[in-house]
Amino acid sequence: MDKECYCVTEAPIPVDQVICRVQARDTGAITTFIGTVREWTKGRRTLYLEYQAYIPMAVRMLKQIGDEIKERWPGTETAITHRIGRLEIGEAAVVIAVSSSHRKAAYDANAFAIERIKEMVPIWKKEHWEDGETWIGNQAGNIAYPDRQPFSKGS
Amino acid sequence: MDKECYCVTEAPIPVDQVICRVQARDTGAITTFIGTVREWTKGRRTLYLEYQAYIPMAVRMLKQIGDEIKERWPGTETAITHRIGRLEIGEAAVVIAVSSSHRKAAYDANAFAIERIKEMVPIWKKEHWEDGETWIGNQAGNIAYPDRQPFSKGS
Amino acid sequence: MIRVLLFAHLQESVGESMLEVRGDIQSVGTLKEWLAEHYPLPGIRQVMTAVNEAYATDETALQSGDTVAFIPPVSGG
Amino acid sequence: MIRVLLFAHLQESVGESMLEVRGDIQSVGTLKEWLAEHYPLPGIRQVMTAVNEAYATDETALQSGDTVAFIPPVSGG
Repeated sequence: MDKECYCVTEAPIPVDQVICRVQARDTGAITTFIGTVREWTKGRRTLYLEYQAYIPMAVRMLKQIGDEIKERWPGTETAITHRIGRLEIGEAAVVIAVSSSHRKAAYDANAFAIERIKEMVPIWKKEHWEDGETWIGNQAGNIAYPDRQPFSKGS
Repeated sequence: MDKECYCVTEAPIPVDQVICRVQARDTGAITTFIGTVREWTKGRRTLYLEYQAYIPMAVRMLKQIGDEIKERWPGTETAITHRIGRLEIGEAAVVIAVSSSHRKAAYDANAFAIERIKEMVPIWKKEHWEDGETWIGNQAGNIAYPDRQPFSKGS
Repeated sequence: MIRVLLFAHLQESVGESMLEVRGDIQSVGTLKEWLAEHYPLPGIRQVMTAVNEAYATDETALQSGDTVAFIPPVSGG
Repeated sequence: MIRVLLFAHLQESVGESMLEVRGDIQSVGTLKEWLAEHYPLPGIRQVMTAVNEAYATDETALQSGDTVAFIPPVSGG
Protein backbone atom coordinates (compact mmCIF):
# COMPACT_ATOMS: atom_id res chain seq x y z
CA MET A 1 0.00 0.00 0.00
CA ASP A 2 2.95 2.30 0.74
CA LYS A 3 3.95 3.64 -2.62
CA GLU A 4 0.51 4.76 -3.69
CA CYS A 5 -0.35 6.31 -0.34
CA TYR A 6 2.00 9.27 -0.58
CA CYS A 7 1.86 11.25 -3.79
CA VAL A 8 2.83 14.59 -5.24
CA THR A 9 1.01 15.29 -8.47
CA GLU A 10 0.24 18.01 -10.98
CA ALA A 11 -3.25 16.68 -11.64
CA PRO A 12 -6.41 17.55 -9.70
CA ILE A 13 -6.65 15.29 -6.65
CA PRO A 14 -9.40 12.65 -6.76
CA VAL A 15 -10.61 12.71 -3.14
CA ASP A 16 -12.40 9.37 -3.49
CA GLN A 17 -9.19 7.66 -4.56
CA VAL A 18 -7.26 8.98 -1.58
CA ILE A 19 -10.04 7.71 0.69
CA CYS A 20 -10.03 4.29 -1.01
CA ARG A 21 -6.40 3.77 -0.15
CA VAL A 22 -7.06 3.78 3.60
CA GLN A 23 -10.14 1.57 3.64
CA ALA A 24 -9.93 -1.83 5.30
CA ARG A 25 -12.42 -4.29 6.78
CA ASP A 26 -11.70 -3.16 10.33
CA THR A 27 -12.12 0.52 9.46
CA GLY A 28 -14.90 2.20 11.40
CA ALA A 29 -13.95 5.82 10.80
CA ILE A 30 -12.25 7.73 8.03
CA THR A 31 -11.39 11.40 8.33
CA THR A 32 -10.24 13.51 5.45
CA PHE A 33 -8.75 16.96 5.34
CA ILE A 34 -8.87 18.94 2.13
CA GLY A 35 -6.83 22.13 1.96
CA THR A 36 -8.33 24.37 -0.70
CA VAL A 37 -7.26 27.59 -2.36
CA ARG A 38 -9.00 30.51 -0.67
CA GLU A 39 -9.78 33.68 -2.56
CA TRP A 40 -9.42 36.16 0.29
CA THR A 41 -6.72 36.24 2.98
CA LYS A 42 -6.91 39.14 5.42
CA GLY A 43 -8.60 41.37 2.88
CA ARG A 44 -6.15 40.54 0.10
CA ARG A 45 -7.38 38.80 -3.02
CA THR A 46 -5.62 35.75 -4.43
CA LEU A 47 -5.90 35.16 -8.18
CA TYR A 48 -4.27 31.72 -8.16
CA LEU A 49 -1.48 29.79 -6.44
CA GLU A 50 1.58 28.05 -7.71
CA TYR A 51 3.06 25.15 -5.76
CA GLN A 52 6.54 23.77 -6.22
CA ALA A 53 8.02 20.70 -4.54
CA TYR A 54 11.26 18.85 -4.16
CA ILE A 55 9.26 15.87 -5.28
CA PRO A 56 11.25 12.78 -4.23
CA MET A 57 12.03 14.24 -0.82
CA ALA A 58 8.46 15.47 -0.37
CA VAL A 59 7.12 11.98 -1.03
CA ARG A 60 9.66 10.59 1.40
CA MET A 61 8.64 13.09 4.09
CA LEU A 62 4.93 12.36 3.53
CA LYS A 63 5.70 8.70 4.08
CA GLN A 64 7.64 9.60 7.21
CA ILE A 65 4.56 11.42 8.52
CA GLY A 66 2.52 8.28 7.84
CA ASP A 67 5.06 6.25 9.81
CA GLU A 68 4.97 8.70 12.71
CA ILE A 69 1.18 8.43 12.73
CA LYS A 70 1.26 4.64 12.73
CA GLU A 71 3.59 4.71 15.71
CA ARG A 72 1.47 7.19 17.69
CA TRP A 73 -1.93 5.77 16.67
CA PRO A 74 -1.46 2.05 16.04
CA GLY A 75 -3.93 0.53 13.61
CA THR A 76 -4.42 3.69 11.57
CA GLU A 77 -3.77 3.94 7.84
CA THR A 78 -2.81 7.24 6.22
CA ALA A 79 -2.78 8.47 2.63
CA ILE A 80 -1.69 11.93 1.55
CA THR A 81 -1.69 13.51 -1.88
CA HIS A 82 -0.28 16.99 -2.45
CA ARG A 83 -0.80 18.84 -5.68
CA ILE A 84 1.75 21.13 -7.32
CA GLY A 85 1.70 23.51 -10.26
CA ARG A 86 -0.94 26.17 -10.83
CA LEU A 87 -4.06 25.94 -8.68
CA GLU A 88 -7.20 27.99 -9.10
CA ILE A 89 -9.51 29.27 -6.34
CA GLY A 90 -11.41 26.41 -4.71
CA GLU A 91 -9.11 23.66 -5.93
CA ALA A 92 -7.62 21.18 -3.47
CA ALA A 93 -3.92 21.56 -2.73
CA VAL A 94 -3.72 18.67 -0.31
CA VAL A 95 -5.92 15.73 0.66
CA ILE A 96 -5.20 13.69 3.79
CA ALA A 97 -7.19 10.56 4.62
CA VAL A 98 -6.80 8.60 7.84
CA SER A 99 -8.69 5.45 8.72
CA SER A 100 -9.01 3.88 12.12
CA SER A 101 -11.28 1.48 13.92
CA HIS A 102 -12.40 4.37 16.14
CA ARG A 103 -13.00 7.99 15.38
CA LYS A 104 -10.89 9.86 17.91
CA ALA A 105 -7.62 8.51 16.47
CA ALA A 106 -8.81 9.32 12.96
CA TYR A 107 -9.41 12.98 13.85
CA ASP A 108 -6.26 13.41 15.92
CA ALA A 109 -3.94 11.71 13.44
CA ASN A 110 -5.38 13.74 10.58
CA ALA A 111 -4.81 17.06 12.39
CA PHE A 112 -1.28 15.91 13.23
CA ALA A 113 -0.59 15.17 9.56
CA ILE A 114 -1.46 18.65 8.30
CA GLU A 115 0.64 20.27 11.04
CA ARG A 116 3.64 18.13 10.11
CA ILE A 117 3.19 18.87 6.41
CA LYS A 118 3.28 22.59 7.09
CA GLU A 119 6.38 22.10 9.23
CA MET A 120 8.65 19.89 7.24
CA VAL A 121 7.59 18.74 3.78
CA PRO A 122 9.61 20.53 1.05
CA ILE A 123 6.72 22.15 -0.80
CA TRP A 124 6.43 25.87 -1.47
CA LYS A 125 3.51 28.07 -2.33
CA LYS A 126 3.68 31.21 -4.42
CA GLU A 127 0.71 33.51 -3.95
CA HIS A 128 -0.34 35.40 -7.02
CA TRP A 129 -2.22 38.35 -5.55
CA GLU A 130 -4.19 40.92 -7.41
CA ASP A 131 -1.30 43.30 -6.70
CA GLY A 132 1.84 41.16 -6.88
CA GLU A 133 3.32 37.78 -6.12
CA THR A 134 5.38 36.20 -3.32
CA TRP A 135 6.77 32.90 -2.25
CA ILE A 136 5.22 32.19 1.13
CA GLY A 137 7.45 31.17 4.06
CA ASN A 138 6.55 28.88 6.90
CA GLN A 139 2.85 29.37 7.44
CA ALA A 140 3.04 28.75 11.13
CA GLY A 141 4.49 32.24 11.10
CA ASN A 142 5.42 32.19 14.75
CA ILE A 143 8.13 29.65 14.07
CA ALA A 144 11.48 31.39 13.85
CA TYR A 145 12.87 29.48 10.94
CA PRO A 146 15.52 28.10 10.68
CA ASP A 147 16.08 27.58 14.42
CA ARG A 148 13.25 25.10 14.55
CA GLN A 149 14.55 22.01 12.89
CA PRO A 150 12.01 20.12 10.84
CA PHE A 151 13.19 16.83 12.29
CA SER A 152 11.05 14.36 14.10
CA LYS A 153 12.48 12.39 16.97
CA GLY A 154 14.95 9.79 15.84
CA SER A 155 15.47 11.17 12.38
CA MET B 1 -28.22 25.42 0.45
CA ASP B 2 -30.15 24.17 3.49
CA LYS B 3 -32.42 21.51 2.11
CA GLU B 4 -29.76 19.56 0.26
CA CYS B 5 -27.26 19.75 3.10
CA TYR B 6 -29.05 17.38 5.45
CA CYS B 7 -30.15 14.08 3.98
CA VAL B 8 -31.24 10.61 4.98
CA THR B 9 -31.05 8.21 2.06
CA GLU B 10 -31.20 4.52 1.16
CA ALA B 11 -28.61 4.93 -1.60
CA PRO B 12 -24.83 4.70 -1.20
CA ILE B 13 -23.50 8.10 -0.15
CA PRO B 14 -21.48 9.97 -2.78
CA VAL B 15 -18.74 11.53 -0.65
CA ASP B 16 -17.78 14.01 -3.36
CA GLN B 17 -21.29 15.38 -3.47
CA VAL B 18 -21.43 15.93 0.27
CA ILE B 19 -18.11 17.77 0.03
CA CYS B 20 -19.35 19.91 -2.87
CA ARG B 21 -22.20 21.24 -0.78
CA VAL B 22 -19.87 22.98 1.67
CA GLN B 23 -17.44 24.51 -0.80
CA ALA B 24 -17.30 28.28 -1.13
CA ARG B 25 -14.76 30.79 -2.40
CA ASP B 26 -13.59 31.64 1.11
CA THR B 27 -13.14 27.99 2.08
CA GLY B 28 -9.58 27.11 3.03
CA ALA B 29 -10.23 23.82 4.79
CA ILE B 30 -12.76 21.04 4.46
CA THR B 31 -12.89 18.13 6.86
CA THR B 32 -14.96 15.06 6.29
CA PHE B 33 -15.89 12.22 8.57
CA ILE B 34 -17.00 8.91 7.10
CA GLY B 35 -18.45 6.35 9.47
CA THR B 36 -18.09 2.92 7.89
CA VAL B 37 -19.39 -0.53 8.72
CA ARG B 38 -16.69 -2.44 10.58
CA GLU B 39 -16.49 -6.20 10.35
CA TRP B 40 -15.14 -6.92 13.84
CA THR B 41 -16.26 -5.34 17.11
CA LYS B 42 -14.58 -6.69 20.23
CA GLY B 43 -13.97 -10.08 18.68
CA ARG B 44 -17.51 -10.41 17.35
CA ARG B 45 -18.12 -10.57 13.63
CA THR B 46 -20.71 -8.37 11.92
CA LEU B 47 -22.28 -9.71 8.72
CA TYR B 48 -24.15 -6.53 7.83
CA LEU B 49 -26.04 -3.66 9.45
CA GLU B 50 -29.53 -2.38 9.08
CA TYR B 51 -30.32 1.26 9.82
CA GLN B 52 -33.76 2.67 10.42
CA ALA B 53 -34.67 6.34 10.86
CA TYR B 54 -37.58 8.53 11.76
CA ILE B 55 -36.74 10.32 8.54
CA PRO B 56 -38.39 13.75 8.75
CA MET B 57 -37.30 14.24 12.34
CA ALA B 58 -33.80 12.93 11.62
CA VAL B 59 -33.39 15.47 8.81
CA ARG B 60 -34.67 18.18 11.13
CA MET B 61 -32.20 17.18 13.86
CA LEU B 62 -29.30 17.07 11.36
CA LYS B 63 -30.20 20.60 10.35
CA GLN B 64 -30.33 21.60 14.01
CA ILE B 65 -26.79 20.26 14.43
CA GLY B 66 -25.73 22.37 11.46
CA ASP B 67 -27.30 25.42 13.12
CA GLU B 68 -25.56 24.68 16.41
CA ILE B 69 -22.26 24.45 14.52
CA LYS B 70 -22.82 27.74 12.74
CA GLU B 71 -23.47 29.41 16.06
CA ARG B 72 -20.37 27.95 17.73
CA TRP B 73 -18.05 28.25 14.73
CA PRO B 74 -19.22 31.23 12.66
CA GLY B 75 -18.39 31.05 8.98
CA THR B 76 -18.50 27.26 8.76
CA GLU B 77 -20.76 25.32 6.42
CA THR B 78 -21.94 21.80 7.27
CA ALA B 79 -23.47 19.01 5.21
CA ILE B 80 -24.47 15.63 6.61
CA THR B 81 -25.87 12.58 4.83
CA HIS B 82 -26.90 9.49 6.76
CA ARG B 83 -27.70 6.27 5.02
CA ILE B 84 -30.40 3.81 6.10
CA GLY B 85 -31.42 0.30 5.06
CA ARG B 86 -29.03 -2.60 4.71
CA LEU B 87 -25.32 -1.75 4.73
CA GLU B 88 -22.49 -4.14 3.95
CA ILE B 89 -19.04 -4.21 5.54
CA GLY B 90 -16.98 -1.20 4.46
CA GLU B 91 -19.93 0.90 3.31
CA ALA B 92 -20.42 4.43 4.61
CA ALA B 93 -23.26 4.94 7.08
CA VAL B 94 -22.69 8.64 7.55
CA VAL B 95 -20.69 11.36 5.82
CA ILE B 96 -20.13 14.74 7.49
CA ALA B 97 -18.42 17.58 5.66
CA VAL B 98 -17.51 20.89 7.28
CA SER B 99 -15.84 23.80 5.52
CA SER B 100 -14.20 26.77 7.13
CA SER B 101 -11.68 29.42 6.24
CA HIS B 102 -9.30 27.86 8.77
CA ARG B 103 -8.65 24.27 9.68
CA LYS B 104 -9.09 24.17 13.45
CA ALA B 105 -12.78 25.06 13.25
CA ALA B 106 -13.28 22.50 10.48
CA TYR B 107 -11.87 19.68 12.64
CA ASP B 108 -13.61 20.73 15.86
CA ALA B 109 -17.01 21.29 14.28
CA ASN B 110 -16.82 17.96 12.47
CA ALA B 111 -16.05 16.04 15.67
CA PHE B 112 -18.90 17.90 17.39
CA ALA B 113 -21.31 16.84 14.62
CA ILE B 114 -20.68 13.11 14.97
CA GLU B 115 -21.04 13.31 18.77
CA ARG B 116 -24.37 15.11 18.43
CA ILE B 117 -25.60 12.61 15.84
CA LYS B 118 -24.89 9.74 18.19
CA GLU B 119 -26.67 11.60 20.98
CA MET B 120 -29.87 12.84 19.49
CA VAL B 121 -30.69 12.02 15.89
CA PRO B 122 -33.49 9.41 15.67
CA ILE B 123 -31.61 6.74 13.74
CA TRP B 124 -31.19 3.15 14.91
CA LYS B 125 -28.74 0.46 13.97
CA LYS B 126 -29.44 -3.24 14.03
CA GLU B 127 -26.32 -5.39 14.12
CA HIS B 128 -26.59 -8.65 12.28
CA TRP B 129 -23.86 -10.71 13.93
CA GLU B 130 -22.65 -14.10 12.89
CA ASP B 131 -24.55 -15.43 15.92
CA GLY B 132 -27.67 -13.28 16.20
CA GLU B 133 -29.05 -9.79 15.79
CA THR B 134 -29.78 -6.81 18.07
CA TRP B 135 -30.94 -3.25 17.90
CA ILE B 136 -28.09 -1.21 19.35
CA GLY B 137 -28.81 1.40 22.03
CA ASN B 138 -26.99 4.63 22.63
CA GLN B 139 -23.43 3.98 21.55
CA ALA B 140 -21.97 6.30 24.10
CA GLY B 141 -22.80 3.42 26.40
CA ASN B 142 -21.94 5.32 29.53
CA ILE B 143 -24.98 7.53 29.08
CA ALA B 144 -27.78 6.31 31.33
CA TYR B 145 -30.60 6.76 28.91
CA PRO B 146 -33.24 8.16 29.31
CA ASP B 147 -32.01 10.51 32.05
CA ARG B 148 -29.81 12.33 29.62
CA GLN B 149 -32.16 14.36 27.48
CA PRO B 150 -31.13 14.70 23.88
CA PHE B 151 -32.00 18.37 23.92
CA SER B 152 -29.67 21.13 23.01
CA LYS B 153 -29.93 24.43 24.80
CA GLY B 154 -33.02 26.34 23.90
CA SER B 155 -34.88 23.48 22.32
CA MET C 1 -57.01 10.65 16.74
CA ILE C 2 -53.35 10.48 17.63
CA ARG C 3 -50.84 8.82 15.34
CA VAL C 4 -48.16 6.80 17.12
CA LEU C 5 -44.88 5.89 15.40
CA LEU C 6 -42.77 2.99 16.58
CA PHE C 7 -39.15 2.23 15.66
CA ALA C 8 -36.45 -0.35 16.19
CA HIS C 9 -37.29 -2.98 18.84
CA LEU C 10 -40.56 -1.24 19.75
CA GLN C 11 -41.74 -1.69 16.18
CA GLU C 12 -40.73 -5.34 16.20
CA SER C 13 -42.33 -5.94 19.57
CA VAL C 14 -45.72 -4.62 18.44
CA GLY C 15 -45.39 -5.81 14.85
CA GLU C 16 -46.52 -2.42 13.54
CA SER C 17 -44.70 0.78 12.66
CA MET C 18 -47.78 2.93 13.20
CA LEU C 19 -50.80 2.89 15.51
CA GLU C 20 -53.80 5.16 15.60
CA VAL C 21 -55.13 5.92 19.07
CA ARG C 22 -58.55 7.42 19.72
CA GLY C 23 -60.06 8.41 23.04
CA ASP C 24 -59.31 10.66 25.97
CA ILE C 25 -55.56 11.17 25.64
CA GLN C 26 -54.47 14.43 27.30
CA SER C 27 -50.68 14.13 27.40
CA VAL C 28 -47.70 12.03 26.44
CA GLY C 29 -47.84 10.46 29.91
CA THR C 30 -51.49 9.41 29.45
CA LEU C 31 -50.68 7.98 26.04
CA LYS C 32 -47.82 5.93 27.47
CA GLU C 33 -50.14 4.50 30.16
CA TRP C 34 -52.74 3.62 27.59
CA LEU C 35 -50.19 1.94 25.27
CA ALA C 36 -48.60 -0.02 28.11
CA GLU C 37 -52.04 -1.50 28.88
CA HIS C 38 -52.94 -2.40 25.32
CA TYR C 39 -49.65 -3.39 23.64
CA PRO C 40 -46.57 -5.43 24.47
CA LEU C 41 -44.60 -2.28 25.29
CA PRO C 42 -43.51 -2.80 28.91
CA GLY C 43 -40.60 -0.32 28.73
CA ILE C 44 -42.59 2.43 27.03
CA ARG C 45 -42.81 4.61 30.16
CA GLN C 46 -39.05 5.20 30.06
CA VAL C 47 -38.70 5.87 26.35
CA MET C 48 -37.99 9.32 24.89
CA THR C 49 -40.86 10.85 22.99
CA ALA C 50 -41.20 13.28 20.13
CA VAL C 51 -44.41 15.14 19.37
CA ASN C 52 -44.64 16.41 15.81
CA GLU C 53 -40.92 15.80 15.30
CA ALA C 54 -39.70 17.67 18.37
CA TYR C 55 -38.52 16.07 21.60
CA ALA C 56 -41.20 16.24 24.31
CA THR C 57 -41.77 15.23 27.94
CA ASP C 58 -44.49 13.20 29.63
CA GLU C 59 -46.22 16.47 30.52
CA THR C 60 -46.48 17.62 26.91
CA ALA C 61 -50.16 18.06 26.03
CA LEU C 62 -51.58 16.20 23.06
CA GLN C 63 -54.45 16.96 20.77
CA SER C 64 -56.13 15.14 17.96
CA GLY C 65 -53.97 15.15 14.85
CA ASP C 66 -50.66 15.04 16.70
CA THR C 67 -48.00 12.54 15.70
CA VAL C 68 -46.20 10.97 18.63
CA ALA C 69 -43.00 9.03 18.01
CA PHE C 70 -41.25 6.90 20.60
CA ILE C 71 -37.50 7.22 20.30
CA PRO C 72 -35.49 4.36 21.82
CA PRO C 73 -31.84 5.16 22.55
CA VAL C 74 -30.44 6.22 19.19
CA SER C 75 -27.50 4.52 17.50
CA GLY C 76 -26.84 6.42 14.30
CA GLY C 77 -23.42 7.42 13.01
CA MET D 1 30.88 16.93 -8.38
CA ILE D 2 28.04 17.97 -6.11
CA ARG D 3 24.57 18.61 -7.48
CA VAL D 4 22.81 21.57 -5.88
CA LEU D 5 19.01 21.96 -6.10
CA LEU D 6 17.33 25.33 -5.66
CA PHE D 7 13.64 26.00 -5.04
CA ALA D 8 11.18 28.85 -4.66
CA HIS D 9 12.81 32.30 -4.35
CA LEU D 10 16.33 30.81 -4.34
CA GLN D 11 15.66 29.31 -7.74
CA GLU D 12 14.31 32.62 -9.05
CA SER D 13 17.21 34.55 -7.57
CA VAL D 14 19.82 32.42 -9.35
CA GLY D 15 17.72 31.74 -12.43
CA GLU D 16 18.54 28.03 -12.28
CA SER D 17 16.93 25.08 -10.52
CA MET D 18 20.17 23.06 -10.51
CA LEU D 19 23.87 23.83 -10.21
CA GLU D 20 26.86 21.53 -10.41
CA VAL D 21 29.72 22.37 -8.09
CA ARG D 22 33.20 20.93 -8.45
CA GLY D 23 36.19 21.47 -6.21
CA ASP D 24 37.17 21.05 -2.58
CA ILE D 25 33.79 20.94 -0.84
CA GLN D 26 34.01 19.09 2.49
CA SER D 27 30.71 19.88 4.14
CA VAL D 28 27.37 21.62 3.79
CA GLY D 29 28.91 24.65 5.54
CA THR D 30 31.76 24.85 3.01
CA LEU D 31 29.29 24.54 0.14
CA LYS D 32 27.19 27.41 1.52
CA GLU D 33 30.28 29.65 1.75
CA TRP D 34 31.25 28.82 -1.78
CA LEU D 35 27.75 29.47 -3.14
CA ALA D 36 27.41 32.76 -1.25
CA GLU D 37 30.59 33.94 -2.97
CA HIS D 38 29.63 32.89 -6.48
CA TYR D 39 25.85 33.38 -6.70
CA PRO D 40 23.26 35.93 -5.64
CA LEU D 41 22.31 33.86 -2.58
CA PRO D 42 22.97 36.17 0.35
CA GLY D 43 20.64 34.34 2.76
CA ILE D 44 21.94 30.89 1.91
CA ARG D 45 23.85 30.49 5.21
CA GLN D 46 20.57 30.43 7.15
CA VAL D 47 18.65 28.09 4.86
CA MET D 48 17.80 24.48 5.79
CA THR D 49 19.63 21.87 3.79
CA ALA D 50 18.91 18.33 2.70
CA VAL D 51 21.60 15.93 1.57
CA ASN D 52 20.32 13.10 -0.59
CA GLU D 53 16.74 13.86 0.45
CA ALA D 54 17.34 13.88 4.20
CA TYR D 55 17.61 16.99 6.37
CA ALA D 56 21.22 17.80 7.23
CA THR D 57 23.27 20.36 9.18
CA ASP D 58 26.19 22.58 8.22
CA GLU D 59 28.52 19.94 9.67
CA THR D 60 27.22 17.17 7.41
CA ALA D 61 30.09 15.88 5.27
CA LEU D 62 29.74 15.86 1.51
CA GLN D 63 31.29 13.73 -1.15
CA SER D 64 31.24 13.72 -4.90
CA GLY D 65 27.91 12.48 -6.21
CA ASP D 66 25.83 13.92 -3.36
CA THR D 67 22.73 15.93 -4.08
CA VAL D 68 22.31 18.95 -1.85
CA ALA D 69 18.98 20.75 -1.77
CA PHE D 70 18.37 24.08 -0.09
CA ILE D 71 14.99 24.16 1.58
CA PRO D 72 13.55 27.62 2.24
CA PRO D 73 10.80 27.76 4.86
CA VAL D 74 8.15 25.40 3.53
CA SER D 75 4.57 26.42 2.82
CA GLY D 76 2.76 23.32 1.67
CA GLY D 77 -0.69 22.26 2.81
